Amino acid sequence: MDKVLVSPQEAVKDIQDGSTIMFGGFGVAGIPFALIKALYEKGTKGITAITNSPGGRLEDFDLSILFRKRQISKVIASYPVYAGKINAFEELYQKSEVELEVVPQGTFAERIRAGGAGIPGFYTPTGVGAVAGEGKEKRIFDDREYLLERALRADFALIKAYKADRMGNLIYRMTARNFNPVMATAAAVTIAEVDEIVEVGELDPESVVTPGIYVSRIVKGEKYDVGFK
Amino acid sequence: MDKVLVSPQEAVKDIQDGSTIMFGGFGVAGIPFALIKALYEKGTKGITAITNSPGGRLEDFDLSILFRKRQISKVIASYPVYAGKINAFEELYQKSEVELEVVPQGTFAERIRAGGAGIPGFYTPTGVGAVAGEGKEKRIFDDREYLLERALRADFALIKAYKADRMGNLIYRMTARNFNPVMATAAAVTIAEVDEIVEVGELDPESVVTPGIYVSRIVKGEKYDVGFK
Amino acid sequence: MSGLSRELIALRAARELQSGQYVNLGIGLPTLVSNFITDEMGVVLHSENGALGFGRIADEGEMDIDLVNASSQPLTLKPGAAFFDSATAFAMIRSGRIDVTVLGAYQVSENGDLANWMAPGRKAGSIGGSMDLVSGTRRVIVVMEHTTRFGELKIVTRCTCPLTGYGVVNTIVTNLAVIEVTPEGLLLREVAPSVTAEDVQAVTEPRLLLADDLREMQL
Amino acid sequence: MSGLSRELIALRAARELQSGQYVNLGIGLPTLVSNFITDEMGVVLHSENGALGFGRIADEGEMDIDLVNASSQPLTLKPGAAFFDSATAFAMIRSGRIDVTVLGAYQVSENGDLANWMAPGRKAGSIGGSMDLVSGTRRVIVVMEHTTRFGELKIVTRCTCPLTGYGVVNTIVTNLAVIEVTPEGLLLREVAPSVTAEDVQAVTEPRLLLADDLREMQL
Repeated sequence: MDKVLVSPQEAVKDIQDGSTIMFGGFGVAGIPFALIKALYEKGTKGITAITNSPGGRLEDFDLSILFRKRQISKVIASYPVYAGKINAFEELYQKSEVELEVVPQGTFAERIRAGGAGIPGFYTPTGVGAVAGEGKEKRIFDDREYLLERALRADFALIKAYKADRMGNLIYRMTARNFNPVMATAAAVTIAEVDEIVEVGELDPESVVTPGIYVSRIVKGEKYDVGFK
Repeated sequence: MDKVLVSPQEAVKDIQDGSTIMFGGFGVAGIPFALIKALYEKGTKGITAITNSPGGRLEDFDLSILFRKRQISKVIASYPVYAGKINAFEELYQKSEVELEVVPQGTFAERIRAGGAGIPGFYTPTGVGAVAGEGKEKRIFDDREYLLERALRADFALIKAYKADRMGNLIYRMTARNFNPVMATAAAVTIAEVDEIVEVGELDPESVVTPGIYVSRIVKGEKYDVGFK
Repeated sequence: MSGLSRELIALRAARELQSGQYVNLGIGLPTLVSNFITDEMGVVLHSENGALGFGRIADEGEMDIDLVNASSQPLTLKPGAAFFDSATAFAMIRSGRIDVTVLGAYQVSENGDLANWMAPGRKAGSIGGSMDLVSGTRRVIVVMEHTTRFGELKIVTRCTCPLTGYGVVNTIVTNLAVIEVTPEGLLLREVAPSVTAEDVQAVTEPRLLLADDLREMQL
Repeated sequence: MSGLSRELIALRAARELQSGQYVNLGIGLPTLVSNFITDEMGVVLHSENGALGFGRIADEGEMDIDLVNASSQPLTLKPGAAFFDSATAFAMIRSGRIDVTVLGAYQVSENGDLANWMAPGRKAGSIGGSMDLVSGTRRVIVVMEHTTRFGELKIVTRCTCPLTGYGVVNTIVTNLAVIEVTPEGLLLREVAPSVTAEDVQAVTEPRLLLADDLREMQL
């Protein structure tokens, strides 16, 4: 069972127009730069992107490059825009060239977790009485009001991990973990970009964060100098 | 922030009659033997026990000792009885001296996970059309039928881990992990029995399974020769 | 006409597994299947108490109370294993990540209903992981003795024990036969050595369909 | 009358924290609070991108792109830290494990309504973790400049921006004052050095109640 592919290009070659794709990462950490670049080169269009923050902090490397090429038609996100800066997403959004569903971050994470756990819907207290609760089905349990939220799933999850073994077991590095492990569980095909590929048996079974059962394809990314400072 | 107590007796001394208690462990692995013994000695009665399997495989050490002393009045469990053997729970159950709610194991785990995640209820496909679904509220999402299940929480969780640091960060050992990490999240007071207590900073932050935020009290257990073979 | 030993039932069930599959083995007879999965098969075993990648049952000297399967039998590990908690173990099951589960049964009905958690006449039963497994797994293989030790039929027209799931069983492997559950009914695909189709029908309540390529099991 | 610097607002907010508390710091000004939490305080910081136990903002030479807070600022770690995924980070928040959250705001109303995710006049906003935080956390402290840089009031009778949560704010720390949200209304507890209660009222829309022990902030 060897899930390692030779290149990011090979890993994304069957991602068709109109696909729903989860992209891991949060701010600057844990973003699959090589897979995003490969998808940019392939030119897949009409993407529904499920991602916490649709780029802008590292705009030559993150999802901004897909927005500039108009590859994304809808975004489901928690943190789409930044204070004091217009990102590539917002430029399109102001022109109504991309749709947006903005979701509280905990609800966003839990909807993805539910999608990967075979749970079609759940109730949460978050967003009751706020704009996030408008139009949502409400229900009272033990005298408190909750909103019904639905699971999120995707055709593909493009995630970033630190190390993989050839069976797809993954570990992450510090806060680059963020949404990557939950997204890994919630897509039909999960593609992991990693800094290092090790042989089966080299990862400690106690410390594996994403078991290989969730991972379909593994590629080694390049080291990017994204100019973080 | 030092959560280490000197003895199992001190750790359970405020567990009142009528408490709802989660007990970690599955079969023979990951059972908090020292905490169970301390609770036996304290004599707390009228306990509602939430546990995957209410003992019997190691009957001089597991929950069997609490059933023999009639300390438990209700059990919520997934695997209460064994083939070919009557355990201490079933002896009482046959005499109607203890109540039982039997739950599919995945639903049991997910109800506890929901209890620890601020989710009051969720939908699951498990049990539809089977006896576990009788009397439950049903709902259709995308043409498939699901059951509404409610979260489980407890006053106390008595769990077993391998190592703790003094802030309550925990790691486990192999399949002794089982229900312990989810139960740790779902109780007002979580008490962890561990094989070894280490100083703060000695556990790898990447490998911590239960962050200390979930753990109120830590005690070192004895080594038990339970005669496993 | 006793047919296969328990070990040979497990061996025959193991032959149903394919490279790349993630497989869960239920409590009891199904756990024996792990002894017949070779490294070359490329099958990864899942245990609902929180492990992927375990191997055969451990020998006397290898036993560790912290490394057991859902039946509390001591396990061995293979390279590439991973541990996780029970909620994660069932998240994998419910979301359809387990390709095959091998389960025991009290009864299986003509349309694939499974009853395996409440023994006839007992006041309490243990559901364990089986309801989640039949609900979430792509293929359900039942392994069991064809009848009870008192000779009662276990492959029946309609289950009398409480159900674990309805219409969930795909394949039945017993000491006498391999039977496929099809929309048309139960299809007899293989018989054990020195067992005939008539022998199998005699201890099976519903009418069996005979496969065009009905043959003797290769063990 | 400019009152406290951003650093001093953060310092004053840090004084609200107590030993043994788990605390989440929101994006922007609240992240500065981490620079005023000493080891002796016994406070553990939580970040919604998956960390417990971080320290002050990292200096130039210590920066690592994989160790950042929710504002993408580089962090340092303290002994006893733990990493986890985003779903776990919010499970902690929703279930009430976070004792205190410190958040920024566009507007806070007389009854503690908070508006902090959609800037006035902008077409899109970022909810981030703030709706979960105000819903799940025991105590919500808002830190902000008392007015916008154009002089518009931010402590208002009723929020005009979309709400993050209603009746959720407990305490407001600004460059001018410390104000408690009480059932009777906004209670002025402290004023910044060389700022009077009248000065604060002049830039606060609702009528302020004056604490019996109203005093100057100790910094």
